[in-house]
Amino acid sequence: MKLDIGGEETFDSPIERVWSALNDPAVLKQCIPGCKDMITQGDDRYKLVLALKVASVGGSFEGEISLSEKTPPSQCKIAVSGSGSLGNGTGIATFSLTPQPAGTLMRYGGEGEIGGLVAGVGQRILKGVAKHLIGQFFTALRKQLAAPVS
Amino acid sequence: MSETSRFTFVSTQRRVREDRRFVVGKGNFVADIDVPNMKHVALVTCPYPAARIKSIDKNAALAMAGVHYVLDGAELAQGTLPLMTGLDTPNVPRRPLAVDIARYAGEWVVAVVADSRALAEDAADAVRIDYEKLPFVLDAEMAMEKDSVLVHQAHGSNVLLDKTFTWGEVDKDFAAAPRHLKLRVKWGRSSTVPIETFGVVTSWDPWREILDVWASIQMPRYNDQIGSALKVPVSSVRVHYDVDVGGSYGVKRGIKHTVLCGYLSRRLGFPVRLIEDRLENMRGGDAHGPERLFDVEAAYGDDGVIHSMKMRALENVGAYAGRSPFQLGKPVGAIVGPYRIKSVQYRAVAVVTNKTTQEAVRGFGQSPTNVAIERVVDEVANTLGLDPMDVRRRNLIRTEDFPYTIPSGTTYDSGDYLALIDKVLAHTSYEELKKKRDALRAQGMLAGIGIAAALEPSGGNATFEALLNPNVTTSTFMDSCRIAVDGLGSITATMHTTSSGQGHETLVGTVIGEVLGLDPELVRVVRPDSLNSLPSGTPVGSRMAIMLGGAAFEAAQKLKTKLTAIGAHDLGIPPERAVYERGEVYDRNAPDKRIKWADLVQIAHRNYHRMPPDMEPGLAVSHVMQVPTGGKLPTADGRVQMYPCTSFEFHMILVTIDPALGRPEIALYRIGHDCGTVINPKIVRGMTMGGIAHGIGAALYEEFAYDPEGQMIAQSFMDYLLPSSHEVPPVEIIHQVTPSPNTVLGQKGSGESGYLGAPAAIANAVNDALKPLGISINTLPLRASVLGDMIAEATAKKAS
Amino acid sequence: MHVKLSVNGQAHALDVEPRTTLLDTLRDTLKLTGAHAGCEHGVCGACTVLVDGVAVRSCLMFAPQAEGSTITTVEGVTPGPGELSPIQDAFCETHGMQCGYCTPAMVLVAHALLADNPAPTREEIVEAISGNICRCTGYAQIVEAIALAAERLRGSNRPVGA
Amino acid sequence: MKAAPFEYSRPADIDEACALLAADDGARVIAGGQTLVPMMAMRLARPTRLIDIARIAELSYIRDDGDMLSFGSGTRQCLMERDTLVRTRLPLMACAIPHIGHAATRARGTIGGSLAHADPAAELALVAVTLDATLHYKTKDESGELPARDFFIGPTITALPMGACLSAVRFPVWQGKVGVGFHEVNARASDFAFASAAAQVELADDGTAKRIAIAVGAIADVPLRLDAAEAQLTGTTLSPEAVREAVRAALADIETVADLHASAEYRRRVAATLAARAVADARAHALGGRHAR
Repeated sequence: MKLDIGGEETFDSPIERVWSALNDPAVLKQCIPGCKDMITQGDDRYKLVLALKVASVGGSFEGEISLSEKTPPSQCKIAVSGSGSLGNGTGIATFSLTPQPAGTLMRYGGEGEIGGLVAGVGQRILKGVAKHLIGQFFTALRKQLAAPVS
Repeated sequence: MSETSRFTFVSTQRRVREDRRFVVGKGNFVADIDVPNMKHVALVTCPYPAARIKSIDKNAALAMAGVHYVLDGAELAQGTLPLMTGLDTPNVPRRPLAVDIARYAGEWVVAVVADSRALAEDAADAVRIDYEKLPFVLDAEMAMEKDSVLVHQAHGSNVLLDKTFTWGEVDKDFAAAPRHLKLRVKWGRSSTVPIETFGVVTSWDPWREILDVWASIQMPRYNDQIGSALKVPVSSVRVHYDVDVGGSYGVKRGIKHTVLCGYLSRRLGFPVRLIEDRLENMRGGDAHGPERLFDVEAAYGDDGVIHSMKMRALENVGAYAGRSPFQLGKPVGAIVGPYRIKSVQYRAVAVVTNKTTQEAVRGFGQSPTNVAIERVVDEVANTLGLDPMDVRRRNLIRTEDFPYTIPSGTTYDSGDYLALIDKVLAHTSYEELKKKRDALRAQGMLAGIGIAAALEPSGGNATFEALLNPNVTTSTFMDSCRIAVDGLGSITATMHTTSSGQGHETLVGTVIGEVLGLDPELVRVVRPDSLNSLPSGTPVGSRMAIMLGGAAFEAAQKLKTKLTAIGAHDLGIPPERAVYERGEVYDRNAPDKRIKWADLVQIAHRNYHRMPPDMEPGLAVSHVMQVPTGGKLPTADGRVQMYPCTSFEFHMILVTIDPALGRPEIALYRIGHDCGTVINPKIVRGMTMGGIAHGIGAALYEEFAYDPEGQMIAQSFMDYLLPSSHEVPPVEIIHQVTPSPNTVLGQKGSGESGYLGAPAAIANAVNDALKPLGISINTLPLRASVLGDMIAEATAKKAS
Repeated sequence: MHVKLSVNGQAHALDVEPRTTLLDTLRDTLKLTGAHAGCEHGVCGACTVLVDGVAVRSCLMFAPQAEGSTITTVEGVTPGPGELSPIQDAFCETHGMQCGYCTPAMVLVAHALLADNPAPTREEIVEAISGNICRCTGYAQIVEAIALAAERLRGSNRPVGA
Repeated sequence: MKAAPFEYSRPADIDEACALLAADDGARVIAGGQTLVPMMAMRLARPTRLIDIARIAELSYIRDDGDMLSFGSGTRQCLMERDTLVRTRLPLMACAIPHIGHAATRARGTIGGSLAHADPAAELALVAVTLDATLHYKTKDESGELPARDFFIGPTITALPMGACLSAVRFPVWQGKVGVGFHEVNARASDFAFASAAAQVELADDGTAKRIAIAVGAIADVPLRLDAAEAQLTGTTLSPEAVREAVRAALADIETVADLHASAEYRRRVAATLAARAVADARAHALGGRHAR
């Protein structure tokens, strides 16, 4: 099934800080729900190992994440794909950052697709769960941004 | 049933002998078969609607304790031949495991063998397959387009079959008719979905060179197909027919499962078992049913008389074709339904798409076709402002018209459609029903009456094969029965196929008992294995009452004749003077001169000197039955006698819909049913009720729905909705018996009854309910949400 | 792991993996094959058995969860070799089945219902079997079987299950 | 469909259960298992350990606490279904329970299990939100409670902290002229609802609504209270037009979900209808009628 991904998030941090966080594999690893490992494969390309868990539902995934079409510090495209015991998924989203008086506004939009087992038996709740996972990502990102720069 | 007096046992309310073992849980289902040292198979399926298999990493799975083997499609293809298909489509090969390319989400790619099913599933999880996603097509009309993605590149097109038949002067009749209408009807992809999934156990004995097969099967020529695909003589395949099948209604055809297991057990040297789990069954069991798009045109007069019809039926068969495209062929034998339509043009199109493969479903394409026909009849009435009941009366074939030959060449055997309709209406007044409907409407409910008249062609032959594939020359389709009386006089009859709930043992016992005038309970009925069997089909095509019943009848007649001859000889009278009655033979002229059963048996078994000269000793007879009226191939213009018998059913129902919710509820259900002589009333009633329930499912709830990305999203019973006891209303059946002249007892088929008219009646009722809003729907299943949205929109439009 | 089960009045001490369902334990370990797997996700009801007298889906219970409970399967309500309970006999009388796959579960549901409610209405019977899918019969003859059994049991003074 | 391997523990009390939960972050509590086991069978859920709380006696009770009715989290739905206290003091729950699955699943399913799985269509979750139930939990180190409105976060997602086990659920009992209404629509009687609605009202002596709670389920990620409608209708006579208007307005901006069985628009529209019907039933019930199931 297809998922529309899109929304707006605001951050207290300045645009450069948000930009660098989003381009930092160490930060991404902390923010991507269930991310166990992120192994660099090339420029802005990483292998992902996920152990995803939402309430009782969970499974392991292997996949890839890549960043492209970068226009620092405001625009970038993120592509994620993975497959595992629960099924498979891909997602491509573009985000743009705009400086705000008290931080940064992020607009993002794109499309995801989920197939395999969860699509076959769990469509009823899949969108809600996906939304929650995206929310988790931003919650974690905020936490990372709030942490002192290492 | 006024005809019962003709019979002693037939048509009487007798118990069904199979039931005793089922109520105590002692059925012999395939999952109950326990073969020593048996291992278990689980499957790895493709998650994408189309994908190239780039690599398969089996190492992690093979390294697990208790795992014996991981089989891929390439190896299996080396060792086996492709599965049999019906059409000549050599570039659309079908195999148990995908080779190079997987063509639907859920297709089997790898089979894992382990000590237990749980371990096999653990190992299946550990198999890593690298795929390259490929473009796919799901929609049948899109698949027909020239620039469509191809499901099978080598075939060059997605069209497997596109054949147009013209029977009669269609153009002339259309030109002459003052009125025409066009209608598009969609039948959603559903199936029979038995509660028992498909299962198979195979065991190869290399010293005897025999493959033993126990399967939950309902498949003609099953052993032939196993032998062919595994490249062993069919005499090396021993299919055990004494396996109880937990429901089938057409779909239990697991040939791919069997070839897979047969290969594995030969390769590995131990028995293997594959019992589909529900997910495997739903997505990759290749047991989906028709998904059909009808475009129908009718030419008719101001009086509602339909003169001619054009129908295009477009079938989305899924990724591979077994026999499923033939489901476009069977309806040719009843293409005008119960109506006197003079001419017909029929275009049958089958396309492949990236969906799960289909199998035969109850009615073999007839029920969807009946929806199309019956919707057209209702629309004819609508356009003329006539009552649909009146329009039917004007078009129905009359009893004096029988035998009646329809434009496509089949002769309907017998019927009295109007009489049965009158019986139903005498039971439940149509005028009262209309008043009830109108009263509900006055209270703000949507309410509609649905009527449907439908035929059940029965006694199945395979003529549709030759009709759709001229290279097929199959013209016979047999069933057999053997009767042996042992040395102490007990009777044992054999039947030579599995059974899936139709009560065949009871059928055989009843018919033999009737002919021999002996209590049917005295007749033991067994099912030997395929190596001990006479040629037989299976309970497909609503044929067993006619074919197995016929074979049992004829075999019993042979036995009776032999007993009479023995008796006459022993009594020293000419055979024509001897009378057989209830196991004894007496002299017509001196009824006290009689010889008893035990003595007849004694003579046949041990006193050859008292036998008529040259007569075989013993009391063993058999009969191989050919389909009555069968045996001819189609003419050049595609006319052919299809099934020998046509049962008739007339449904009249009342449906209510709360306009705010859109959920249809069946408030009243009446059916008139005529399947000729009823052999066992309890069985026929059950079949009809079950068929109606199945029809309710297809009309309202059941669909193997796909999302636009090619995922089948009704894989569990939480999304594929089978009717429960709440969804099936009380049904009253009004019986009529119009015997068939083509069968031994006047019987016709009833295995598909109810199902053939229920969806049409429901579709008509829902449309009648929607009529005051000026809207209509011709897409099944009729989901509450879709109806609710339509009703809301129409209501808003009306208000504004 | 070690699990003690009481099935049809007999105590069993078994060694099973915790993940083994009660259904698989009954079928594979105890060879009580009257309970059937239909969907294995708790919808079809073919696996129904009685746990402490109440109809329960045995596919939705792992064997260790059943420890200490009294389990009754269709084999346990069958009076003896070749004998039928009044409920089983009523199913035969009305032909409340076809393929027989859902039948043992239906019989058990009927036993539980009639033990609780000796004179159920049609609606109560329909409700009681609504969790058990039968694909063959359209339910009419099953409902009739249970009503017939109830009627006969009321007239016989015989306790349900005897 | 065989579950992935796991370990099994049957703790004697909730403290032991919490200790076991804390020791293994792959562990899950199982009570009736009617939601969890199907997920395990499909291998959507793969807990490393099941902690079976079904036999913990201290978790199975229905207790009258005066202005509250308290349930142990492990109380089975079939016991609630037959309980006189539930029928007399929480008639809304009594209306809702027969809609949960089938008798055979209610025989095993528990109140805590249903709530913890947070299915957006779950009847008990809807009742908990309607009545402002409080969910009590324990972890290895602490006890806590969450109001139902904060407990449900998304489909299958709750605010329950890691390692927590629900211990009790407490429902306020309304006094006075109280009436309830519960409606749901689904394809088949026992399926997950497309939309559901619950209402409870307390009428003043003059027949106006002194207090009213309305909530809808199955249409969004969590059960939703229709606060705006409640505010609007309090103090009124609950005329059908006013109720219809109020619930429709309250649902207008809610993002509803769509699936194979029901469109988002259908859910919004039908939820409004059901909510209005539930309020009408509640009013009639409070005026002395029987509550409809």
